[in-house]
Amino acid sequence: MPTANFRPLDVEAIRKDFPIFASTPPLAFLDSASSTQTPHPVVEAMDRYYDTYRSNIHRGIYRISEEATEQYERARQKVAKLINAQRSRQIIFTRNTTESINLVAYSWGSANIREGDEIVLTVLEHHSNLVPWQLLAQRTGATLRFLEMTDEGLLDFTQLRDLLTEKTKLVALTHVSNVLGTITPLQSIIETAHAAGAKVVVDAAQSVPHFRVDVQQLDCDFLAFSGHKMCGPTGVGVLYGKLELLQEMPPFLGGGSMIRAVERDVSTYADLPAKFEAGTPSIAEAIGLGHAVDYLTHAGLEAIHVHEQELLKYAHLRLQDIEGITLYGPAPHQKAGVIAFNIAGIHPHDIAGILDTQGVAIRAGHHCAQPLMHKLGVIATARASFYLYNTTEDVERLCDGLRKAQTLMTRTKGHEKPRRNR
Amino acid sequence: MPTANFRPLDVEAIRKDFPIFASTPPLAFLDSASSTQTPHPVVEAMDRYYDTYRSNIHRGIYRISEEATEQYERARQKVAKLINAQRSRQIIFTRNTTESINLVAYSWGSANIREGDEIVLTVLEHHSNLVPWQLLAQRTGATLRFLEMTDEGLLDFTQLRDLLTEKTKLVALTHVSNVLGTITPLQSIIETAHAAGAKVVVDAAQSVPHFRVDVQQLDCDFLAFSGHKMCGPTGVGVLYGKLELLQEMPPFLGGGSMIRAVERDVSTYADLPAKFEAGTPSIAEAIGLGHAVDYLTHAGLEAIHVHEQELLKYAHLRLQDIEGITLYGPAPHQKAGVIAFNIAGIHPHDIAGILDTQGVAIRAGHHCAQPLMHKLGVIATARASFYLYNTTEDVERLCDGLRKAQTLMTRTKGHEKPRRNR
Amino acid sequence: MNIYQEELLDHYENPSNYGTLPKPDISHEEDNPLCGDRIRIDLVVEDDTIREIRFCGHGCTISQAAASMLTEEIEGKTLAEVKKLTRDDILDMIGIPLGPVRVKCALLALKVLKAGAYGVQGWPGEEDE
Amino acid sequence: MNIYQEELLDHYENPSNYGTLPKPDISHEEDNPLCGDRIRIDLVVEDDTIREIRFCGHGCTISQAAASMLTEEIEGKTLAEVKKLTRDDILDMIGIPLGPVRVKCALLALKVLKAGAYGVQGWPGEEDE
Ligand SMILES: Cc1ncc(COP(=O)(O)O)c(C=O)c1O
Ligand SMILES: Cc1ncc(COP(=O)(O)O)c(C=O)c1O
Repeated sequence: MPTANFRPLDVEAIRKDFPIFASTPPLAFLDSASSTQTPHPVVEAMDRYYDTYRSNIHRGIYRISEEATEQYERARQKVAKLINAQRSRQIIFTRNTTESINLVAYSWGSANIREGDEIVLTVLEHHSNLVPWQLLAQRTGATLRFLEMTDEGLLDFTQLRDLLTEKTKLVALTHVSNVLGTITPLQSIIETAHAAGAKVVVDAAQSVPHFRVDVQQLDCDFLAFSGHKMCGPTGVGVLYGKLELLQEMPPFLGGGSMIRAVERDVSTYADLPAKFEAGTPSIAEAIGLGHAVDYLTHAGLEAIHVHEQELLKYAHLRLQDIEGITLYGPAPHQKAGVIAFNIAGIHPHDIAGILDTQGVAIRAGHHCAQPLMHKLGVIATARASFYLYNTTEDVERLCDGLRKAQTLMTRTKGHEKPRRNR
Repeated sequence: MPTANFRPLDVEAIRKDFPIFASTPPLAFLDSASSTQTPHPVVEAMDRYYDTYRSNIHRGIYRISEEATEQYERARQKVAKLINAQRSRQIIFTRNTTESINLVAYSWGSANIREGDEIVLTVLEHHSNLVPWQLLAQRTGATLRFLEMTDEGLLDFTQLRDLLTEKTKLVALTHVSNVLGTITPLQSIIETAHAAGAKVVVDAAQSVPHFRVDVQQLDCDFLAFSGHKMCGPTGVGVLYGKLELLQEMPPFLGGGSMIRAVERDVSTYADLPAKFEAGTPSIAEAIGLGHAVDYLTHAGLEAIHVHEQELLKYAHLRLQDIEGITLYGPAPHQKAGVIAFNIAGIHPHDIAGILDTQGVAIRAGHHCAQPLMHKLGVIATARASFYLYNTTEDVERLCDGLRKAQTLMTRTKGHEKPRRNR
Repeated sequence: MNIYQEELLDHYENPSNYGTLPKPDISHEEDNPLCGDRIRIDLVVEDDTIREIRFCGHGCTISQAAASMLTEEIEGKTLAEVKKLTRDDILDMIGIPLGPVRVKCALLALKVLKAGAYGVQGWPGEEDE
Repeated sequence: MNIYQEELLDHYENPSNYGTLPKPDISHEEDNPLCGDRIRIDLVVEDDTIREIRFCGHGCTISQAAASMLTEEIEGKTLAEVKKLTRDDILDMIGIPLGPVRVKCALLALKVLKAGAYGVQGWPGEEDE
């Protein structure tokens, strides 16, 4: 319950900023963990760019280009402030979390990882925080090791000290599991990893959008997230890094804007953040992301977190009533607003398909987390996830839809048709 | 003069699609080679995505996600058709030309370039088609060699055969110089390179937006361009590649969507184009680009080319009257709608700054082509460039502005102030 | 119209030709990387004609029902005929409109069958669009 | 207001302290990667105080005039005072509003001076915003 000194969300007012909820009945959109809706002020800010100061940044000596440059850099400042980065040049704009992590794997990884080194991951990781390290390991001869989870879906922190050896150069882990919702004990893990001499990359795709993340307090070395999961547009993501690390790292993508001087055979590279932003960046998208940060900050990240927690508790309660349901992951207070589940005898695809006919949008599949699926012993799950615009009404419609699916899919039980049996 | 069977541009009507030209006097926007304006139908298509079917693609089993997937894939088909690619899966969506070229340099390059190999570039290249190859050469021990240009700013085609040896694995060159406007003799170069056993990467950032490019006719191996230079949004670019090459290439970025199956230590990769589109792509932007292709196709690429040629000839004529002006590059009929120039005694930055006060937007600087600047023996130039929405009126205003700059900057000639002289 | 119509559910719950063959001439298996649905098809082929067929696997209603329908369709057909089957033939069998994700589910069995019929090496790959 | 006002043009056309010093205690040179403007500053320093100063280079009105103004400003100042100069001090000297690209031109001389005064290694780098 909200007791701290913040304004609770005015969900009714918020929903008016999202045209997609204007239909009757409104879409029950429960797939924000995949990509969120985008509020009107964000779309409007991008339209303003396209309609009134459309131009490239950084090199234009005319008014609209200067305006574009200023708005683009202002977005960087807003993002820096959101996660409490010391300097805005520690914010690199990428396409998405995936590119941010690959940037670290290619640039920092190639310069720092050698044959025999070890990289510690967790069983919770999204493919985007796993495959880049597999590729790096293949390029360098390093080895991947995995932190397991307990039966409740929490990371098995006790194992960590055993996993960390003098060979460990890097720990890469998610802040919030996109399947189980598990909030990982990042602070302790980072301290332990640093004590062992390892750097830490945080996949914050599911945390930065939902509660306050402070990179200075966490003391993480790198942190990655996506604009499209936090009310921003598609096409823009963020990499935060510690200043010394980013400064020392070799470039990743080569091209315009990331250079200081280019000779035919060799170039010197620009200062941060330009060094890592080769070519024309996602200008409209970064500006949009800046406005998404404004939007979330105005609503209040504390209020958003509390709202999601309430929905989560409510949903856990209501879903437990559904016959044959299995809920995966820890108890509500240990997780963020994501619920993975299965219903006995119904394939998750069919659950999602039937819910769709009821105007309820959820995800079904492996959620880009196949190692976790193996661990859970399933091939796929259904998943509902919440954001600031969701209501208990959405939860009710989810539950109604699930009951409907059960009725539909079990309607012929016992009417086996021998013609098909051989 | 337009004689072929196409409708000439209705520039008046076209300009109405660009809100930025609605002011009086309208902005004389002469920097489309850097980034073009974006017409209303493109912005509207993206707004429609954000307002009515905002969701992630490929894995959503609900209506709006299916709609997003369909629109995203339809954009791919439109782009494939525009450049006459055999299959739409040969179209990879990236952020921009720069990322497209880096993708080839990392993926194809790492698999195919060895120590001692040679990569042939030209002196015309934009940094985005130079620095990625420098980085590849540094990683592999390959060597870069350069095709020079003649005094008129044309590629010295006679040198090519000498440059191509059995060591040459790759020729990477631009289709149109972003500084001189030079249209390179791509067809002959590709034939010659292929005869020597080299693959060819084409930087088509300045060609695809302005005239019809046919990848099957050219027979190029890879071709890269940017959405933001062709009436599309920022944040999306294209890589085209031959099917066998793309299929054989190892992945570049690792993450969600580009996998077939992920184990803890090793993954198998998805079919094209997904293999090269890790993570959530630029969905709105690709959809916007699809509509930009519609827009350009509807206006007619032949008509656009003829219109730009007319402006170019007109501008050459009028600019030659300006005292002390130097125009760089070949004659109008050998180039695309780009004019680089300098005016004796005025730094290009100052030219651009003064033109800005007159509502004329041009670029000044090295245009991300420092080797070419060295070759021309200058540090920077001014540059005006044209697109379908420009008029002879814009050219007039450019010329008036240049005369104004001359008056301003030479007003104190002969009033030396000894106080400052030491 | 509800996508979970009788016909599909019938095939899902009581699939035709479900199982494996002890000595198949052709056996191929694939999964849909987007969702993990998996199908294996075993064929006994004589004189280029499909004499026996079985499929097994797991997945949603659409992928499993499509596999069941497909096996019914092709029993007794020649491999040449199988190679001519198109995506539209399958979608016609399913008989209800599907979004792009579920289309992939529907086509999984055809993909497996074709890769098997051509031999995975010689298979020309999925048609574009 | 026109950005090419008298004061700036004066400094551009007749720069103060233009040239090089034969035996500088500090000499540093940098360019603006965005446009190729280049400035070198030579200093003779005694008792931590700037006794002589010269700059040379090439570039637009703004970068060259800013360098000229800056050299006038700091002659006779201590290195400690130089280290305290901020971006706003320069923009005040220029006295007219500049967009972000031209701000980089304006600040090039200060950047060169500071990197020289701190020693390039010890230089804390450009301030954020
Ligand atoms: C010839 C050429 N190549 C490459 C690029 C780089 O394009 P982008 O910045 O969109 O990656 C440009 C754009 O300036 C260009 O003109
Ligand atoms: C935990 C986590 N990491 C990484 C990603 C990848 O994000 P993106 O697709 O934006 O690169 C996601 C999104 O699905 C995620 O949930």
